[in-house]
This record gives sequence, structure tokens and C-alpha cells, in this order.
Amino acid sequence: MEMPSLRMSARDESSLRDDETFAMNKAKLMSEPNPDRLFFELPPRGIAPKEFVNTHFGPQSGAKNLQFRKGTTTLAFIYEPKTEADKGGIIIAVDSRASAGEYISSKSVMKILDISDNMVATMAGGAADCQFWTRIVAKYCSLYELREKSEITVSAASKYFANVLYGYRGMGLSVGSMVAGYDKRGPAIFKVDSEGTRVSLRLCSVGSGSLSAYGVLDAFYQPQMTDEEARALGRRAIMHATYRDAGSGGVCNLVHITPTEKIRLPSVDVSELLYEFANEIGRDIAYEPQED
Amino acid sequence: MTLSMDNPMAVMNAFKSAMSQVRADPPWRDAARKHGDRWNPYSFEGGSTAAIAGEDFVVVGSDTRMSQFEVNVMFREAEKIHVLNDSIILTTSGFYGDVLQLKRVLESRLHKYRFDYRTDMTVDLCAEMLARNLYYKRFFPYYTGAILAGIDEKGRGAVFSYDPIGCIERLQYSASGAAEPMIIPFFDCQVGQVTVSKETEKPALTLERAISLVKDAFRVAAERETSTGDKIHLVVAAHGKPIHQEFLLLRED
Amino acid sequence: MAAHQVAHRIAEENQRTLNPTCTGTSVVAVTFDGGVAIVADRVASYGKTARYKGVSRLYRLNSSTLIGFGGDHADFQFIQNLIYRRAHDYKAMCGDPDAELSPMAVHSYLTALLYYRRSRMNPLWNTLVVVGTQPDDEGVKKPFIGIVTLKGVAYHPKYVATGLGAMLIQQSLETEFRKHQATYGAETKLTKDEAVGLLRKAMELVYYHDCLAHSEYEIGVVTTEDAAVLPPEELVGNWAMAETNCNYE
Amino acid sequence: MFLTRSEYDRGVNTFSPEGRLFQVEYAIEAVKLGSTSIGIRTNEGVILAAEKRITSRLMVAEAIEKISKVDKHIGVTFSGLIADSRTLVERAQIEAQNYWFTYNRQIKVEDVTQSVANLALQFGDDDAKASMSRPFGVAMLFAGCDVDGPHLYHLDPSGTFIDCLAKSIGAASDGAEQNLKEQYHESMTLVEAEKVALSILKQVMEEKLTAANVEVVTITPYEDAKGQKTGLFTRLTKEQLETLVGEL
Amino acid sequence: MGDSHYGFSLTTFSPSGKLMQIEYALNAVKNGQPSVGLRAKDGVVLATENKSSALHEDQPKVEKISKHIGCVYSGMGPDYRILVKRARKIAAEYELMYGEEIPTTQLVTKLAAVMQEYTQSGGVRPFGVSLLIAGWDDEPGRPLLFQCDPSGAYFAWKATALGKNDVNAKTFLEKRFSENLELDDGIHTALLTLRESFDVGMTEDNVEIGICNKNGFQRLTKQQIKDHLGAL
Amino acid sequence: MSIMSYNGGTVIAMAGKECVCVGSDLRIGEQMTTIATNQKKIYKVADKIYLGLGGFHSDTQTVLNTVQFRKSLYELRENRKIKPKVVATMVSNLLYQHRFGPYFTEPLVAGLDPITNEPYICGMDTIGCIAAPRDFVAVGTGQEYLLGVCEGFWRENMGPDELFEATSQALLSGLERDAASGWGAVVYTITKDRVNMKTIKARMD
Repeated sequence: MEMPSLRMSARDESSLRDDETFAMNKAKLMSEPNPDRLFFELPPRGIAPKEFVNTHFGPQSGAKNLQFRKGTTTLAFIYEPKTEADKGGIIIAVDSRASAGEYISSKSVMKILDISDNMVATMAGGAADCQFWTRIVAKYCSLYELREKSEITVSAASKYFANVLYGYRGMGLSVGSMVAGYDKRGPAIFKVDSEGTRVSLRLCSVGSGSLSAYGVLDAFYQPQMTDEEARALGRRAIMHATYRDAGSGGVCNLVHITPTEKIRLPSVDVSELLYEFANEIGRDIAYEPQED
Repeated sequence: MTLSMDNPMAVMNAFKSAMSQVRADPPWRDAARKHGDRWNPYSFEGGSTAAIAGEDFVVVGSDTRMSQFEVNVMFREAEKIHVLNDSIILTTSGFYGDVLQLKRVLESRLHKYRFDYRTDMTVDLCAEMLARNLYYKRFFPYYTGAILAGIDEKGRGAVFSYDPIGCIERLQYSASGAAEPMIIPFFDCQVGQVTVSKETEKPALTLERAISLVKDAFRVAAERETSTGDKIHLVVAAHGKPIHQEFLLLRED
Repeated sequence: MAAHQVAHRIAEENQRTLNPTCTGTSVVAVTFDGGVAIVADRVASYGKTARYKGVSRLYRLNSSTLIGFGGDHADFQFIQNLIYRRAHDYKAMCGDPDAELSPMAVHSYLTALLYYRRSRMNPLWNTLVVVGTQPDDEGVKKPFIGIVTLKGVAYHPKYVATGLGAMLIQQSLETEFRKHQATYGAETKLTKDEAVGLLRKAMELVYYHDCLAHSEYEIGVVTTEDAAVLPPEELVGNWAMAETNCNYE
Repeated sequence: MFLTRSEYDRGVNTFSPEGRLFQVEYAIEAVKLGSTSIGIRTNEGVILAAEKRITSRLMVAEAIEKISKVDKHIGVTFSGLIADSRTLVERAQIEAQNYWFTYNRQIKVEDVTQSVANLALQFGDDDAKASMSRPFGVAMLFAGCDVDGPHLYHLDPSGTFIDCLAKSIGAASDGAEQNLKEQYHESMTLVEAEKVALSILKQVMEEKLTAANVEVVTITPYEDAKGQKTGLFTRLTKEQLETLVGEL
Repeated sequence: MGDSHYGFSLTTFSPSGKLMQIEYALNAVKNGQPSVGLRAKDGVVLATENKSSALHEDQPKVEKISKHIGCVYSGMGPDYRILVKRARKIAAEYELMYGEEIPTTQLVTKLAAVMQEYTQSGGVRPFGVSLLIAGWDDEPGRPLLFQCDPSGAYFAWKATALGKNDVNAKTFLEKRFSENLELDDGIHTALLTLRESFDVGMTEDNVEIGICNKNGFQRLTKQQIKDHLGAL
Repeated sequence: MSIMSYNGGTVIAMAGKECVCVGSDLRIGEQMTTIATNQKKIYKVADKIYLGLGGFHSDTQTVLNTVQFRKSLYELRENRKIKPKVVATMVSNLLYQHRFGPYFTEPLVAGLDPITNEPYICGMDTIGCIAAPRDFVAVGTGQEYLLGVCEGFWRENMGPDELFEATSQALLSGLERDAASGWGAVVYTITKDRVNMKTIKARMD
């Protein structure tokens, strides 16, 4: 008896296969998507993804608890050491709130994401967008370093980031990130957003509470500071932003990148910071109820 | 509209707004098509889910009601908690079609992982993988609020919470679905002890307490939220013990 | 965009069912001890017109599976065609001309199909009720009901009413079941005759309240032995009530 | 084996009447033309040592890389057709990164070896499915530390990979292997292993062993910030090598 | 008054400082069928003559305004019905606005304000009725009796009488009234007072009685009236 | 962001045994920006009756003024103490009078009957539909968050101290998840003899 060859049976299958089932099996995505060749399923029939997502997940949609997580205050600045004992470098400070509309969906989001050993990206805008794309950038940086056998510069990493985001322009991504790090050229901060903007800055704040943060930074920032001063400034700016902005809050996470290392400092509750601050300037912030 | 070329900014802005208008509403899209585009591929079958992680256990709960148009109860024994393997529990609220698809995708990924790496996936890995898979549908998202729970590699209870497009966060407790706004502050208070001052000693979270909190949460939710009800599906995973499941009655109106 | 793609798109456009034309309304099914009974009336309506009478909305796939449908009739015929081919493929695959798809397999396939089509924003405008007897792990055939909606939502209830029936009689079915359980204990099930009787009563209710429902209906019964669609029955209906209920203007 | 040479040795996936795949066997032979590499696994970590063949005085020795970094915790050395190895190393790197991307976890040494082994098998005459028309002509030693501790895997052109305590590949692998068998013991320290590896290389190499024509990498286990067990890839500097060679 | 702008007032001062229209209206009241009101310890009674005829159906004179308030009149019937309608509207509006029944004083104040308005607006004449309003205030739980005149003046009474022969009736009441009267005694006294002004014999067909106590205001049925008359 | 959450703010009331507690946060914002943190949303209407107003601030002030005016008029006209239920009906009427151009405020009335000291609490929607449960009500942006916690804290027949504790705990927990309310809270405990006001320290973010 003749054994049916493998090829024969493959052909048999395809002849019996109807188009619908075939298309369906293809769409099942049962094989793992390859992170190298990113494939995003789009709404069919040429429906614009931005509008589509906004219709079904936006603030006007019925998706009350299913809105995407958003909102933030992030800041970063570069400073020079004031004394011999100080290290200088970059301070990156962020809050930890994620909100969907007025609902605080999380109080403990880590908004400083690692890109490489001496580089971080901050997260503002759509939380998932930032988490995903910074991973893409981090992966690119790792491979770059393996291939080129030298560390990637902040400039190059942010350029790659901006290019990727530019490729998805108009699709409704929401990213406002600062790529900050120390490389062979020294400290650098690049602000990158989902419109494809990329600018180099020495002092920068992004997010819904950025205006308040800028107020504090502009008032107290000095090119030369001690490490303590710089860290306190970062925290204070975040604290004031969380006080004024309902979209920011939780704890203040702070990373200090020095020429040699990346120091992750412990989280500080912003609410406690405010009470400390009030104490310090001797202002009574307790509300005195009055009979009316 | 007349625009003088003296003001290039105005010209540019006009051009930009025209472009975005065309992009949002291309002229080639005829009336019938526009109508078709409004067809809502999503629906919401109601219900809520919640999870609490402890030192070496995790308690996952959901109701079992499936409703239509927020009023009509279609089915009273819907499965919203899916036990994926010995240490991973997925629980999802949202559009049930997507919930089923998400479960299928995860199961197949787990299966493939077992093939490729000759070991069962742990909840730590599955959690990250789920986040990526949710994001792959960024532009046509799953309408789901997923919670992944389980016992992690170190034998601790783990709860991961997601938004529809895969913003991931590991938490001590989480909830999703119609009654999320009610359950979460309840947990904040009872588990997170946010109203207790720092100096006060907080009672340890025992398995018994966690279970009773989840039950209470659903009783509260069923009391105030119409699309949550019928039964509590309770799944308990503890380190070194098989996963335990049970159903408890809730109010049915 | 290449010309053929445009052509394809236009073709696709015409395929889409976003406004169903000829539709069937409620399907009701209940499990009983050793099988499932299902009922649907025999009409396809065009808007509020009873356009095609004497149309069967129950499809007997094999000796253990029946499929009832509500929603667009053309889409159902398309699905019927697909399932038929699937069943054929299955026979070929098993190399056994008597091989039969189990109701659960059919239900899973239909779930995937309807979800796929909704994801293409090109839904098959149907609510499908797959009933049958499904062998469990020990090979004992157990009653099975599986529902799929046009968006791919699937579940396995013990009794179901779809279409307008979901609003009308889901609750009365539930009450019946509860009453039964209260009388005979949770484990006992309806007998076949009780189940069929329940369906006839349900059909009468649907007929009174749903203007799309028709008096002619058919009942399908799946037992562990066979699946059969019984001959059509006619509902006379008692409209005496109408006499006393005419104080409207 | 050369006696049975026939038409069976050209089709890459064609068995000879004796049941052999000549192309694969030839590829294994190609490995023996490459310079020698040694890997030793100890409880303190894994070391890889490799000979760099400097065929001309005009070559820049530093530019030759015989041990590549796959990820922070995995290194690989190879013998045979160096050009072929580039594809495989790249594959390993991407695989490791993709695993990290999807699971936020360092890939295991075994898994990265497995994925490279899968690639190594994707050859054949069929244009449709196979990506390459012949097997790779390299053997590789994957060394790294992961959640299960230090690991050393040997992968040959047939796609077979095995977990090893110590292994040598390349031209002088037979001799080196003999030496390894004699000198290896369970409680070896990392420093000892370095010495053993270099002394064996010194014995088997045709040229005189210097700090310039040898490359050594250690991967030592450590726990990262998240408490996850992983490894640290460190390449010995020229100075370190000089001291080591001097001590021999 | 909506139409006052084109009318002119009929109620103007006479040289002697009197408002003659009001005087005349009071005369109309005085010519009306007699009514008696009496506040007992635990309730109020309103009693009136209501001449019956074989030719027309009974037209009630004692009307309920809200649960605990009722009234009766002497004077011109049609005017009375307008006022009853207004009173009921006032009561309902109050209840809608504050979620509880209108207190008797509030109703009287507001109704009196309406009557006053008709003495000072263009194109209208004063009402030709005086009202007796009986009520029960839940807080602190007491019976109340008010009289409202065409002028808009109102007074609280322990007992009073209106209409034909009112002066005699009041004198009679002054003699017979005591603070400790129970409601049943009150009905008795009221009927006795009313009898003073009757030309014919009192029967259940020509007498109407309304009582108000903590259970609310109610009109007595013919049988009940018959019983009370029988006890006289 | 809807007009109802433009300024933010949450009010809660709980009933106990011959006492009620009413509490509110202290924030006033303009959308996501916090303008001040000393804006209580509870106003005294009568001795033992308080009106809580959530929603759009300028509308709450208009409603408050109108209610105070009407309440004064009522008391003058009738020469007696107003009851909480009457206040509630009055507010409800005021809101329904603007059915087709409503005030964007959800009021809450809490208090004790001036005579019987029976506790009364009620909440209503923007057009004055009264819901007067016997246990607790909440209005404002954090309403949903509060209901869940209240359910967990409320017990039958709580005394003033217990009631204050439950109200504050519930309020603080609810504010945790509402971005538009917070920055401190104030709780009024109304008993038959006195009204006790207390500020609660809360998170300031």
C-alpha cells in the first residue's frame, strides 16, 4: 500500500478548507506574535483607530471603569555639583497616580522606567503606551549595545524612540516621556512625545501637573546645587504639583543618575511632604470649621 | 475662506485642520459605510471581579451574573474566573466575547510555553506576557478589565491589575467591572488600611480574613449594583496547596 | 490601494449585515433528563411582515446535535452551509463516514466564527442555540445547550430563551425550573414530556406577546439515541382575553 | 568515512544508505578547523576561554571576538566558520531580548541554546520552508547563570545540545577534552578554573599563549534588584590576562 | 388679579370712611342660612342649615379642604365654591412644597389673603360669604376654629355663629359654652344653637354637620345626624 | 469632564440613634486644578439641619441662598421650627422647578427633627428626586466610592461617637479613589443637644 506523503495530506486539507474557516484560523493569532515585527491588529474596514478607540474607550463612552489609565506629573533636571562631596548629574522625580477620568485607578505606579543601566524614561500620558514603547526602546538599546559593543547615547535612544512614535502618529498614542541619562557626552534629557517631537532640555516637566512643577523649579533651580538640595527640589516640585493637580498624587519616586551610577531613592509620600512643608514655613493648613 | 500668504502660521494651521478633518472623515466613505462604522462591536455583560493577595495565598472572587442592556439577566452561572494552571488564575470583566478570546489566547500561549521551555509558566511571567498581548490589540482593544492572580515563584500571593490595553501593575488587591468603584475603596480601607495612621499596628491579613473580605465586597456590590449578583465564585490558591473553588449564593434580584 | 483590493472591499461591503432583513425571532430550549428539547416557530419576517411561512429554523446536523437560530435568515443559511462542510471535513479527517461532530465541537466552532466575524465588523446577525447530547469524560451522553450571540458571547445554560423571548419567558422558565427543583429536589430533572409541555406553554406566551412570532412552530428533541425535529404544530391561541381588555382608545 | 563518499553527500537532508546525513557530519568536521575554546562550569560561575588565531602580524588582535555577549548573564564562544556564528549569535541576542520583552525576565541559558539549536536545523533543499541551504559550520559553548545557577551548554551543527560541566571545541578539542577530564573536579573555584583553562590552552595551542591571543570571560551568579537570580558577564581585561598568563 | 388693570375697584371708601361693598357683603352673610362652629376639647364641630328640596339633589355646604381641615359658610353659595376651590389648591400646593399637610393657621391666613384681595382689586366685588374653618393641628395636637369675613379679616373662636339670627345664636353659645366640652357634647350644643334660628323642625335632611378631630375632618352621615338629633 | 465634576466635592451623611453625621471634603477645583482646600460643602439650614451640596459650585451657592431664603420665610410665616423633611421637600421642589434647565447640584439633607429628634437623611439628584434611606447617603463625585465602604461600616443604632468614627472612616476611604475630592474633610455630628464639628486630616494630593 502506498503511504500518503506529507505533502498530499497538506493539499487535501487545503482543498477542504473553506475560506471563512481559513481566515478565521489565521486571525486566531495562536502563534506568538514576534516582538521584532510588531503587528497591531487594527479596526477593520479602514476605520481610523484613534476615533474608534475614543468612541469605545474615551471619556464620552460608556466604558466607565474601562478607560485607559492616564495623568501624571514628571520632571527632570540636570545640575552641576556645588561642592567636592557632591556628585551632580540628573534628578528625575515623578508622582505615582494613574487615573481614569476622576477615578484614581492606581496609587502606586512606577513612572520611572529603565531603559539601560544609566538611562531612564519617564511616563506621562497613556500608561500602557509608555510601558510598552519604553520596553521597545530598552530592547533596542540592549541590542545596540551588544552589536556596537558600546553604550548607546541618550540622544540616539531618544531619537529611536521619537522615530518609533512618529511612525504611529495620528493613531491615537499618548506618550509624553523624558529620556534622561548619563553617557559619554555627559548628562542629557530629551523630551519625546507621541506627536514625534524630540527636544533636548536641561530642565523639563511633563504631565498634567507640570505647570505647578515648573513654578517651583523655575523659582528654586540653580545650575549648581548640592545633591541634597537637588533631591529636595525634585521632591518639592512634585509635592506642589500633586497638591494643585488632581491628576497627580501618591508617592514621589526619585532617581538620581550620577556620572557613575543610577541611584533609586526610596519613595516618599507626597502628602507627608506637604505637612512637613507646612510645618517648616509655619503655616497652619488645618481647616477650622466655623458655625454658620 | 481667504488666507493671505503673509501669515504662514495661519496657512499651516488651516492646512493641518483640513488634514485632520479629512483623516477623521474621508470623503470616500459614503453614508452607508459611515453608518456601518458606528456599529458597536462591543457589549458589556456586567458583573464584577476582585482579588486579594496575602503572604502565601491569593483569593479571587467574581459574581456569576451575565446581563444584557444592564437589566436583563441572560445567565446566572457565567464563568468569569478561569484557572489557567496550578498557579495562575485569570479573572476578567467586560465584553464576554473578548473575555473568552483572551482566555483562549492565554491558554494557547501557556501551552506553547510548555512546549518551548519544558516547564509551566509562572504567574510572574504570565502577567508580563498578558500585558504585551493586551497591548498588541492597542488599536482594537479587548474590552476587558483583567486581573491575573496566582502564587509567584517565591511562593507569595500575587495580584496583577491591567487596564484594557495592558498597563500592568502588581498590587496587593484589585477589582474590576461594574462595581469596581465600590469594591476598591472598601479594600483600600480593609486591606490597605489607608484610614489607619502609620503608627497603629495593622492586623495581619490571614486567609480567613481575606476570604471574608471578598465575600463582603460582593455582598456590598450586589446590594448596590444591579449587574452584579447571583453567586460568588470564589477561588483560593495557597502556596503548596491545590486550588480550591467554591460558589456561594448572593441576592438574585 | 491596489485595484483588486478596492474591488474586494466593495464586495465585502455588500456582504455586511448591519441591518438584518429576513429575521427569525425567539428560540427556546430546555434540558430534561437524558436530552434537550428546543422549539422555534416557522416564520421568517421581513420587518413586521411574516414574509416566509413554513420555514424551518431548526437544523438537524446529526444524531446528537440540533441547531436553532434567531436573527438574519440569510446569515443562518450561510452558517448552515459552513457547518455542513465542516461536518463533511470531519468525516474525511476521521476517515469514517459515520463520524459526527459533537454539539460542543459545533458550538466552539460557531463561537470562534461569530467572534471572528464581529472582529471584522462584519457580523453574522444570528443568535445560535446549539443543543444536543455531549459525551462526558466517561463517554456518557449528557444534555448540552450552547448559546452564541452575534458578537461571539457564548455560554452553556440549562434552559434558554433568545430573541424577544429572553425578555418574555426567560423568567418564567426559571420559575418553572425552581418550582420543579423545590418539589423534586435539585438533582431531579424534567422528564421529556414535561420539557416539551413547558416549551409548548412558552411558545404560547411568545405568540401572545411577540408580534413577530407565528402560530406554527416545531419542536426538536435530542435524546441519547437520536435527534429529531418533530412535525410542525399549530397554535390556536386563546384570544378571549382581548374582549375584556379593550378599554383602550 | 571518506571512503563512502557518494552522491548522498550533496543533498543536505538526504540519508546515505547507512543512515547518515553527510552534510551534517561534514559541518561537524568544519568545527575542527576552528580555533580551540574551552568552557568550565563551577559552583562559583562559569568561565569561557578561547584562543584567538592571529594569522598575520598585521591583524589587530583586539578586533577579533571569539567570545560574544548574548545578554547580561550569558556569553557564548564558538569554533568553526566564524562568519556562520555571527548569525547564530545575533539570533541568540534577539531571542534573549524578545524573551525579556515579553516576560520581563532574563532568559534561561538552556532556552537561548534551544532557540539557536532550532535555527541551526532550519536548512534544507526546499526553498519554501528552510531558510538556509546548508547546516551551520560552527559549534558553540553557551555559558551563563540563571535562576537554576551556572550552566554550560554545548551545541553542535546537528542542532544537538548538551549540558556540560566542562567542554572544549575546535581544532584541539580532543586533546583539551582529555585534559579537562583529568583536571576537572566538583569543588573547583572560579580562579582554579581560569588557570586550568588557560594551562590547557597553553598546552594545545600551536602558537605561544599570550595575553593577546587569548580571551577569557567569566559569568558569575548574583541576585538583581528584584531578587531574581541571574549572572554577570565580565570580560577579563588585558592586564588581568597578562597576570594570569604570567602565573602559568 | 389678572384683569384688574382694565377694571376699576367697586370697593371704595365712602365719605364716612366705610367700605360700603364690604358692609353690603356682610349683610349678604347675615341674610344667609345660619351656621354654627364650636371648638370642643378634642375636636371642632361645624353645623349648618341646608334647606333641602324635593326638586334638587343635595348640595353640600360643609366641605373638606385637606385631611384635617374643613369649612362651612353662610352667605352666597357660588362665592363659597370658588373659595373652597382656592382653599384646596392652597392646601395641595403647600403639601407639595413642604411634604406635609398645611397647618390650619397657614390655610386661614392664605385664604383670608385671597378674600382681602377681592376687596382691593379692580373689577371685582368682595365675596358674599363668611367662612367657618375647622382644623386640627398635629403639633401640638389641638383643635382650631376660625372665622373668615368678606373683608379678609379672620378670628379664632371658641364658638361662633354666622348668618341669620347670628347675634342671638352667639348669645346662646356664650351661655352654653364651656372649655371642658367633649366633641359629642359640642355637637349637641351646636345643634341646640342652630335650632334657635330654625323656622321649621330640624331633620337630618336640613342640617349638615362636619367634625374635625385628630383623625381628620369628616362630614357626618345622615344616620349619624339623625342619631344626634334624636338625642336632643 | 462633566459639569458635575467641574469643581469636585463629595458629601456623605449617616444616620444613627438620635444622631446624624454629615461630612464633606474640603477641595474646590477648576477641573483638575485645585483652587482651594477650605471649601466645605455642608451648610447649616436650621439648628439641627444641615444641607450638603455636591456638584457645580456656583449653582450650589444659588440653591443654598434660595433654600435659606425659603426656610426663613417658612419659619417667619409659620412661627415654628422647620423639620428636615420639610427642608428636603423644599429643596426638591426648587430643583424640579428647573427641570429643563437644572441646577447642576446634588443636595443632601441631614438633621434631626426639632421636636422628636428623629434622625432624617436624604439625597437627591439634580432635578430633585428624593431618596431617603434609613442608613446612609452620599452625593458628589465620590458617591460611588463611598457607597461600598459605607455598607461595610454602617451598623444599626450607632451612638454619636461610633457614628462619627464610621462616617470619617468611610469618607476618608472614599476620598482615596476620587481625584476630584479630598484635601481634608470636615464632619458634623448632630445630636439632640449639640452639633460637634471636627476637621479630619486627609491626604493632600
